[in-house]
Amino acid sequence: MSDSPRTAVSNPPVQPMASNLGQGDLIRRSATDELPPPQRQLTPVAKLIDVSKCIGCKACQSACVEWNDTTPAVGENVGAYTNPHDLTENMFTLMRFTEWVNPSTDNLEWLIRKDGCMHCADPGCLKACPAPGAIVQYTNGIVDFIHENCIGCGYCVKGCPFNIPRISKADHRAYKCTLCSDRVAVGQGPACAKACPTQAIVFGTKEDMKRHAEGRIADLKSRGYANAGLYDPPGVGGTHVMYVLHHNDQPHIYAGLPDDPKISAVVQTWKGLTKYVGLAAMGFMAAGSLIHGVFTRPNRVSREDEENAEKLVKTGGAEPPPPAEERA
Amino acid sequence: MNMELSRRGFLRAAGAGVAGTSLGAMGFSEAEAAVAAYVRPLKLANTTETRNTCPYCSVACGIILYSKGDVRKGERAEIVHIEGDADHPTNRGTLCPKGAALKDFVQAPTRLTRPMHRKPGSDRFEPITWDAALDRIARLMKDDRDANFVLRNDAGIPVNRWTTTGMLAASATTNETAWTTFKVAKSLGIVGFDNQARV
Amino acid sequence: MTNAWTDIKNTDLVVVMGGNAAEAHPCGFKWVTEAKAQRGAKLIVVDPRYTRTASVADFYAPIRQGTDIAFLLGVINYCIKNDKVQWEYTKAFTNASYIVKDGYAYSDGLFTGYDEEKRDYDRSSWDYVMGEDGFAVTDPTLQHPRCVWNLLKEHVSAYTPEMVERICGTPRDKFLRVAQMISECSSPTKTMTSMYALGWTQHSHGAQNIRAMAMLQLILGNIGVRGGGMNALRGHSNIQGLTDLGLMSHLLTGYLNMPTEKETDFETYMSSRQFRPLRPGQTSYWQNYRKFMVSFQKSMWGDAARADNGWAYDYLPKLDVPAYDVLRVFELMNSGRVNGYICQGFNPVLAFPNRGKVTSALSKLKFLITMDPLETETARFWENHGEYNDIATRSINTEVFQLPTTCFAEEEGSLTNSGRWLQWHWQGGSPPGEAKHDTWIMAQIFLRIRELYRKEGGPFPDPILNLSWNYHDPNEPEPEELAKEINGRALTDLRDPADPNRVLVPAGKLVTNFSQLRDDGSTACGCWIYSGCFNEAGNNMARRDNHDPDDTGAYLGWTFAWPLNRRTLYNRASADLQGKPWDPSRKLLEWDGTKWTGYDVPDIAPNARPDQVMPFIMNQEGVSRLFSRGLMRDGPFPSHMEPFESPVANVFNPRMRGNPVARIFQSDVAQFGTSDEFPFAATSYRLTEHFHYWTKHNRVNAALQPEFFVEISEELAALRGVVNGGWVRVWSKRGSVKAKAVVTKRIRPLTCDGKVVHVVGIPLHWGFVGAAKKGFGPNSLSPFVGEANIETPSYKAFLVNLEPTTAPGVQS
Amino acid sequence: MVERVQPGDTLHPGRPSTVGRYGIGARINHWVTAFSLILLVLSGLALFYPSLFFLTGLFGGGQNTRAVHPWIGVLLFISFFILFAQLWKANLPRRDDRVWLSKIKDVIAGHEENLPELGKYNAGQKFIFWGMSFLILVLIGSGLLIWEQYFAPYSSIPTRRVAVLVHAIAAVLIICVFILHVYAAFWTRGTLRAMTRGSVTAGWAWRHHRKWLREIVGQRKIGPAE
Repeated sequence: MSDSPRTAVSNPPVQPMASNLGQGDLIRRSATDELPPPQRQLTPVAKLIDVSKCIGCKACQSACVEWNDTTPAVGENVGAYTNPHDLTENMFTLMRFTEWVNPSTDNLEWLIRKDGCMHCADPGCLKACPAPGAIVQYTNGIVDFIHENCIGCGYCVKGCPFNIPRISKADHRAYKCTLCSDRVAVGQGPACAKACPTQAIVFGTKEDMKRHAEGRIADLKSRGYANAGLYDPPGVGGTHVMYVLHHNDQPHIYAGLPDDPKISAVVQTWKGLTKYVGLAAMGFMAAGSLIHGVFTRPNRVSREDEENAEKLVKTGGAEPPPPAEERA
Repeated sequence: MNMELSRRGFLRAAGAGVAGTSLGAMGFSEAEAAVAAYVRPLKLANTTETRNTCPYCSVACGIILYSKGDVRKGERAEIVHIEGDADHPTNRGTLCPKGAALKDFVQAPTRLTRPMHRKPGSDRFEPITWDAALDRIARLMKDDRDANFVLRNDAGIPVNRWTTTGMLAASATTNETAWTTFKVAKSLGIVGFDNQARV
Repeated sequence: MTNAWTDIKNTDLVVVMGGNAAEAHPCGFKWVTEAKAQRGAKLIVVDPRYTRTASVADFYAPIRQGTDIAFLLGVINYCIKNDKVQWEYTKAFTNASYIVKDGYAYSDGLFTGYDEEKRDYDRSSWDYVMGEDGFAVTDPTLQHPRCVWNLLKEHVSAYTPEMVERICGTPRDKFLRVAQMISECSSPTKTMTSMYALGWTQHSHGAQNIRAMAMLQLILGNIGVRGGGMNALRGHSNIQGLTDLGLMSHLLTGYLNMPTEKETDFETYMSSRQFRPLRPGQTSYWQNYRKFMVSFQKSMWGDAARADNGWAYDYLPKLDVPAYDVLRVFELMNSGRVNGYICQGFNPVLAFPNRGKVTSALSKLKFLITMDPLETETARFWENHGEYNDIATRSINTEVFQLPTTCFAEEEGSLTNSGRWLQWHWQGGSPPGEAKHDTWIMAQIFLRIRELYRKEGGPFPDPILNLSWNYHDPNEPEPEELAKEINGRALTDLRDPADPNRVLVPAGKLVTNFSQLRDDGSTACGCWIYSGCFNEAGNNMARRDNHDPDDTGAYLGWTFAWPLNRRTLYNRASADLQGKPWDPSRKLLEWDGTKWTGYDVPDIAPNARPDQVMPFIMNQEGVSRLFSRGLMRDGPFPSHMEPFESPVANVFNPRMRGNPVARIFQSDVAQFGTSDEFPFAATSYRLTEHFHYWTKHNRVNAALQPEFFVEISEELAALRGVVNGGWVRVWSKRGSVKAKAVVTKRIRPLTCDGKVVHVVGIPLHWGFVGAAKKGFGPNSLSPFVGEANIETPSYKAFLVNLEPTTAPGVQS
Repeated sequence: MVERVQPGDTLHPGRPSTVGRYGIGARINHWVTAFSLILLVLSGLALFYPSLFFLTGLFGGGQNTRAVHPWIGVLLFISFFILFAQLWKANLPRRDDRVWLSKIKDVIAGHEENLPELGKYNAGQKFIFWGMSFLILVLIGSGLLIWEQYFAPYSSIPTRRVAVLVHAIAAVLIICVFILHVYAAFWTRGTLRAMTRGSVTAGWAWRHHRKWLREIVGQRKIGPAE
């Protein structure tokens, strides 16, 4: 039986429904060392973006804005189709257009990639975040920002290997794609996936998405894209937003998609080694002083010192003679 | 380490219950206040669904209007969200960038809300009541028809056409509206009658 | 569209030419990507630009705008030369075997009978040889030198790959690749679909563009089959509906024609509409014309339409010209011969060519009435917006009424999509402020005028006073009662002709469909092709059963498709002369020995024998026309014609400018530019982020594509010193605009007839009101000339010049 | 020759005699710097160690902490470098410093008698002075780079990643220096009054900075008795 158009399975409910994602579904929580283990394991979900099916219509951007009630500004044309020109706190996803001439065929290929949060299995933003509970990861793989807890420090920006989070100048909180956690929580797919006219964006369990991708990749190979493949970068433990690329051997041609993304070593050091060495150093310093204080008498001015001083004051500096070192 | 513990730990280290109280006075409990992690509640809860069709291109995608209030119950209804209808055979719930943003067409700041009138030579629109506008329009149209209606051509054949007033019909109106418009325009004898089909 | 959007998934090859489906119809285009993903279908795009559609195509070939006929005749030539023809289909279902009169000939780019003075053809010789039996003479063996097939073969022989490259600028190898891929679809088990739009219609030879592809589809046997057809994507949500309902100067509802002065009375009018079959045993369905016409008159004027007054024939205006199309009306307006104008949901200031002329014409009106949910440039044409609308407000004496209407979300009714589906929708929101339904406004205007005629009298008030207006609330007719009026009802008991005692439809009841209409005044029907949309079974347009047995894509239970809920036109052609499907895996209909059965409503009498009655029942021939006789003004076959403004001369006849029979007004001739003054070939188009001039009012779409721009190649940018994202001035003989420059690899210069042709792309979504940045449209530049047969303005091919400039300065 | 005595270092004969060490301005700057540093340490640690995040409560929550930390940094930078301008000359290294360092064991053990006579500052104090100066420069520099609210757009993300690491390391070091400084001040009794009252006893000066005392006396810089 053929795989019919992967559109929304159903329309969203209008009756009140309890959210299916809560505290008990957290597998990671920013700046929280001892998180109680999740009460259950949800099936990992994923959004699959088939770049070879994408027509760059921006329905995903439109649907994202409408669903999340954001207000991207009306900018200007700077000689490109990419509008707004970058992700913003009001634009969680963005079509990035690249005109690429394939050196092997000399044919123009218009590479259009939907940029946005990749929902890494090992999220750099969450690792970098200093605010407890500002970034959470659910057992289904969704990485979500809890704005109430965000302090706007921008550490997530430095932690992210894909340059996704944006800090709002208005409320100083970080924003990015939530994978429509509020829709997923009631059994719906993300707004962008529902809207996508050609179903280049599909959503489901990560397993299904991988299977669907296999079919797409086979089709692409049959059309001469020998290097077609699935982008699910292991460097970040895999992602819950994956791409089907016709040229999976060179992801960077798709508007700088990282070839092998991983959390920067610098960030790792900062959040790892530095913490412990730092703690040790400061501890050593404090302890050292304490011990010294205990084992050596305080350095007091002696009566002798005072008398010598008073003498000196009276004699106006004639006596006593300067010490040996000075003469030598 | 749990927040509560770490805090007590600190207070002991600081060795001052005093510190405790003074810190509390400085909104110390804030850090614990915002620990709850939760997703946004579904905004469509308790809205009314209405099946409609996208008014843009002629693919005619099925859409669902989500409104606060129900016109069928005689209530005032405000559209709060519009989304593709997954039951529709053609679009299967999908929408293009225009269809997906239909709510902002309905709520556009440049939606017209009252009849306006521009007097000859004026540099502005001024509000006018429906009655005044319609009476004036009827008068202008009848006077023009009376003055310029062609009853017969040179050969004396009845031709009954009105060429001095024309009309363009909207190809985004419903068939029912179009039929009404058709009846009015053709019965008045208007021949300069067209729609977007040519454009 | 001959087929439905959902049927495209059944195709093997999609040819997008004269359109940009992915850009303009993304959700319909879904079925192309489905066909690719599920059937392994291929997608070909032939376009001057590498479009969004091209970005997912299997093969892209460039072409110079306005030269599609040469390309398509080239493909037909290739198919004939390489014997890639669906012979059985072509012989049986087209007029290939018909013998053509001796008078007919073609040379130097012109057909016989051309009169340069009249800019028209004497078409009498473009016809079949008729036999004594009164039927057209045919030669099924196709041996006769004057049979259509041999004339076609000869006609297209000039369009060799070399000639195609010379005219279209399409590299020979790319053309051959496309021709080869298309020709594969001559197999009965391979189908191709053609998806086109305004890229074909908006030329002075638009209809012939489409005919050329239709002919190709016919010889490949792709009309009437699943995954095939000629699919006009169409623009607005109800453009199909308004055309079906005849809201045009030369039409009545259901493609009945407005009378002309020559048709002095009803019988004269009918005499030229007998539609006698041209071959034995053929249906020629238009023989029922009289039934539809009489029923239409009855629905308009009820009892006032009687046999003794020719069914109120005189109530209809008679045309002295082929049509008072928009171009003619604005020409008249500009010469001061139009006083009043009503724009219902229409924005001519941005929609019609030669904006300067349009604005000057509107300025000469006594009164202008606009009805729209949104602000329009037209309602404010008199308002000065600096460079964007530099106009002397005080000097304009037009009285303007701007009437606020509801939008889709605030009204109920049906829209007809390009697949001919009449889909009912419901009201979900309350109108803002004092906004009113268009129906209410039209009713108010009518009732007030009728009242004035009752009181004051006036010239020929009869059609107004007698217009049937029996609505529950005359002030605002309800959608459902209007729909019933369109469907039609019995005025007296309709009895079975075979058995007079049997009442088929009791008086007052709705007719089931147009088969029950009569020409004796006993039935009324607003629009015969829509009959069946709302009958005693209820509102069929509101049906929502989306089951699709065997995944054919037919969805017979979903809303209503005209005619008779038929989803694929000419569907009988999906089976051979024995009634067996050409492709069993794509069965649509099948002859079971006594009747037609299958997935769709047969487009033929259910008991019409496959070996006797041919599929194209709307034609007198019963077959389709490769040779269209005298039915089109500009030729029985398509032939290469250049745009009126072309960078190169017509290779067949350098003296010939544009379409030799297209109407040109004297005042516009002076406004045609030449390639030495305007070296670049411009074309206009839509962007996926916007819909015409509506979505610029919408903050979301305004953010997705904020500002007016033009697209040019890197080569042209270098030539003119234009930087990407910088300002350029683009001007034609008719106007000048300023735009941001998008310098792209997606447009490449073409070499035509040895000359380098640079293409300038101009999208059409900006104006001076709304949320997006102020801007201009291509209609400030495009020429005021229409298509030879139906006067569609030529937006797709004209000449401009271009230079770097600075940002527009706005005074107000 | 390097100046050992600074303007304002004056002798006040009396019982006991005292020596002015810091003017009022210097003392204010010192304490502003000191308190800024303490606040920076608290807010900084809160944003560095999750287990200390609750410290943001001291500043009225995470958002406020994030907002105020950089401003305090700017304040510290300004106040410290006014101090720097006043003290840098007296902190230039001298030959004595090497001798002093070579006898560091005696320093730690408090055997002052074995140490050379010193000017206004000993090598330890100089180390703290220059250490602070250097680290504060590093902190303000890296701090500006990662000041999201105003300076994010002016550097690349990789640069900011390095900056945030450098900032953390520098912070750890300055805290160590700070601990040393505070402890030394406590351990060396009679020192604190230099930063409170601004003067030290002649005896204290004789014990720790004899050469400095001699010079003051030698130059007859006598102020009013206390």
